[in-house]
Amino acid sequence: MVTLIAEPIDVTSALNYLQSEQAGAIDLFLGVVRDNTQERPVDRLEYEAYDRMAVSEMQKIADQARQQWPILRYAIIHRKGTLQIGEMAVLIGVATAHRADAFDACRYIIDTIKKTVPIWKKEVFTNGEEWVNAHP
Amino acid sequence: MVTLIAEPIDVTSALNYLQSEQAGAIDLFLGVVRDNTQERPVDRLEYEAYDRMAVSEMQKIADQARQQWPILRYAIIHRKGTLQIGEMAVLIGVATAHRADAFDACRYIIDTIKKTVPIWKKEVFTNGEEWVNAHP
Amino acid sequence: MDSSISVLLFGITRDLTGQSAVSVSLHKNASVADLLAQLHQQFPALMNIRSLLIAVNGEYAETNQVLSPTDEIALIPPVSGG
Amino acid sequence: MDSSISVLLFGITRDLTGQSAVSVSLHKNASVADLLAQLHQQFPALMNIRSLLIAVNGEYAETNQVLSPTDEIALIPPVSGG
Repeated sequence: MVTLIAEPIDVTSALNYLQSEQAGAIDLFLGVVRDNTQERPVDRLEYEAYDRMAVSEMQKIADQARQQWPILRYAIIHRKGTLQIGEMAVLIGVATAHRADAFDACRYIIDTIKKTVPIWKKEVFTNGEEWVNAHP
Repeated sequence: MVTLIAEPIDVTSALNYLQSEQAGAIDLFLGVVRDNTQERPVDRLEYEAYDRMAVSEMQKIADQARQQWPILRYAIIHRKGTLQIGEMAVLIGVATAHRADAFDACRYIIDTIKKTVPIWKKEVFTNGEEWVNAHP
Repeated sequence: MDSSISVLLFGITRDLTGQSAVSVSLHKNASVADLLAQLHQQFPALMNIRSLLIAVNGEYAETNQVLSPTDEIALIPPVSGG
Repeated sequence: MDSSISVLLFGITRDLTGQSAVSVSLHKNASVADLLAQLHQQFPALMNIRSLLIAVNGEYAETNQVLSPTDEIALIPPVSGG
């Protein structure tokens, strides 16, 4: 399951979706908005996406992960729009029979999302704003 | 937070506990009762613990993890008693500023729990029962 | 014969140009590299961005890919999701 | 002078002996190794278990640790939590 949503991420629904009778391990990674980046206080984050491509790139990553690990269920949920401190920006959930696969696949998915999925994050500070990672 | 409980694990409470304004990443590992072990159908699992020592060994592991990674919050919750298929036996949650630490610490904690904490699991099959890992 | 091609902009490139899509004039059989060169000429501020990729119809494109006026084309600055 | 020491049992060792604690007679200044030898003699079925450790007052003990009658002693078969 891959989604890009404007509403808050519902962890309980995601967890219910991930459970199956064969699953012995579920690894759930949550990316949360922190209150500072290199010591500079962050007020909020604004996420923008090239929607159709963001979804298709996340699906590609999920498909690559399924080729590498015996994944029973997965959930990839990314927020867009304005997020306050403490809100979840992304949830990656992977259910497998054994735990090493769940950890490895979950980590692969979030690491790869950060490299290839066309989603952009602007940090809004109390004294300015900046698109993350845009400048050399 | 380290607990050994007879009641079902409440993921939402654990997640609320893990959140903090400095946390950018939360890794949550859930160990779930599967319906089979080496193809043999499992009806239920019975977890038994040497309570005082199980809690102190889990606390030691948490302390070791905190020495190795910059952990903001952690939750280690282990069930005891009878568990049905699909029920959570263990929840490990680690909140950190950056994701690599959350993954590494979470994995260290669950891997070490499985080696040192005096908790025993009996698999009850439709045709017999067996203490996991007891025989050569 | 030149043709005009529309390019979707996101994130910092949208902020720099003040537009969510720009029109670029390209010769027939222009490639992704030609488009990038033209964009840099039209918007010199793009030079300050760490990397720029082009997506064609929702897929990352190689620099030698030839563009068609019916393609959906997007300029992709460094991503920062997650 | 022998003294009697109580040993807590869990998991497979509790099932094998049918008891959640057993009493073992040990000489004064007996060690963890002595206790294990005595337990094996008293309950030969323990030989079939992959490994057995002793915890003293809630901590894993080395085989040369000397036991006291006031210690809380537990026999720890291979753990399988998580």
